[in-house]
Amino acid sequence: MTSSSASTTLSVTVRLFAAYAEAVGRSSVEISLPDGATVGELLAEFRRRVPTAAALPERPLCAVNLTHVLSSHPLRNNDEVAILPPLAGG
Amino acid sequence: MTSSSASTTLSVTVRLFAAYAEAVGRSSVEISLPDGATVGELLAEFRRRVPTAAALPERPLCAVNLTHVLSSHPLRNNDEVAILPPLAGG
Amino acid sequence: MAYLSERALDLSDLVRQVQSSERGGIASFLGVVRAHHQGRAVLRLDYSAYHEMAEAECARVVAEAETRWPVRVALQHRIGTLEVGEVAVVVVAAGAHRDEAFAACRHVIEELKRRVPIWKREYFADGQVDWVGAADAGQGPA
Amino acid sequence: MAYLSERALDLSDLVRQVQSSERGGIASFLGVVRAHHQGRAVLRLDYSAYHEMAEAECARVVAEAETRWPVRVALQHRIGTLEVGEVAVVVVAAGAHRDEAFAACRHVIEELKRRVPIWKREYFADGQVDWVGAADAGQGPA
Repeated sequence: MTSSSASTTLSVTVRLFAAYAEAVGRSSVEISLPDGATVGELLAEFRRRVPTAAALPERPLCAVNLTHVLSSHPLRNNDEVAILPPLAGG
Repeated sequence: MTSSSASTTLSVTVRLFAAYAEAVGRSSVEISLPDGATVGELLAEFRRRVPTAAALPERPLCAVNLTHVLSSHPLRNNDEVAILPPLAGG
Repeated sequence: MAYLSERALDLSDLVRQVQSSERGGIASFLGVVRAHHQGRAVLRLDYSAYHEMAEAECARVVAEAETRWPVRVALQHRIGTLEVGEVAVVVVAAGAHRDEAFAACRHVIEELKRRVPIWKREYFADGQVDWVGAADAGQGPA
Repeated sequence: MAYLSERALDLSDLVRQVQSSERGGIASFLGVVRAHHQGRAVLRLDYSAYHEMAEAECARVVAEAETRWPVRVALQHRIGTLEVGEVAVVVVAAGAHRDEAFAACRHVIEELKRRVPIWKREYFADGQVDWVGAADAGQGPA
């Protein structure tokens, strides 16, 4: 059976790196969301919960479970979501 | 004053390498030519003088004094003319 | 072998990993820390990474190149503090012929820059310390 | 330094010749003796050259690349007997950025193959010995 999106929740770990970890003052934050939430919805919730997240760009690069994703990507319980500063390898 | 091309001669050294030195059985031959002769004319004269040169292709790659040239290139006295097999460096 | 390394990179080591008597062409690329960035004198760099993802993404980039071209690819990126003139990244691609070796080598360095979560902090001679690319806000998921 | 060498080539040596803190991108190419040529098993190769012209032509190829792109180029070709798997040629091009390094490196290996008077004799496992390219008669001055 399927539940309505409001009746269940999922919990994800948000990880921050490099310039973003410095700007936000955190490297990891646990966030709970309604079931079926997307990465874009997580970013909005993250900004509500963590005031220093205002320093992040509107649409940062994101990864879920070590893979790049779009903001429409749906989240699952226990996902690791990374908010990535502009890449500068090489 | 200019001389007629038949009245003076120039002498060049023809060098052969790799497969061509083996085919002709020589690695160096001195050839005298009328003044103003070209590389193409040298090749014709070389074939008349050296019967084994018949093994060479009609239009081999040639160099004069360490530089690639066309068969129309005019020769000077003491030039070093190289007849080059297909290059295979690298 | 790990794609990220805290020790000095050795081009010959990576060449040996992919060199064989069936691979006649080996193309490689070294990225070196430059003394200047946008006109300012650089003293050194700090490279950091999202390690688990960087390893996974490097593996994907290498696997994709090895699928797209008949090559073997070796790749390493240095992490930690690098002095000016030191090697930050090495890519080696070996194939039967040079076309595929050059194409794969170029592809891997482009994809690494585009996809692998590595960051660098530049220490300038004037005392300033900047995250490279941090001023750009444009990039992100569509 | 001479462009032709009778000793084993060392990629790192050539990289050192062109590496600097102003050159952030170093592209290189190694040509390796393959175990097979047109389906036949190769035992070893003999490279020979018109030495004086090969040196002069290598110098011209390098100078042209360094004029066309903002790079420094190192180049060496081995002469003599090479076993399968050994390195026959090394090209290294170092520039501020990778575009010019890759372009110059590729250009130099193509021009070397096209212009530098070097020949190879292949010793096959079946006992045959062939001059590579000797069967082609087409090329020559127009």
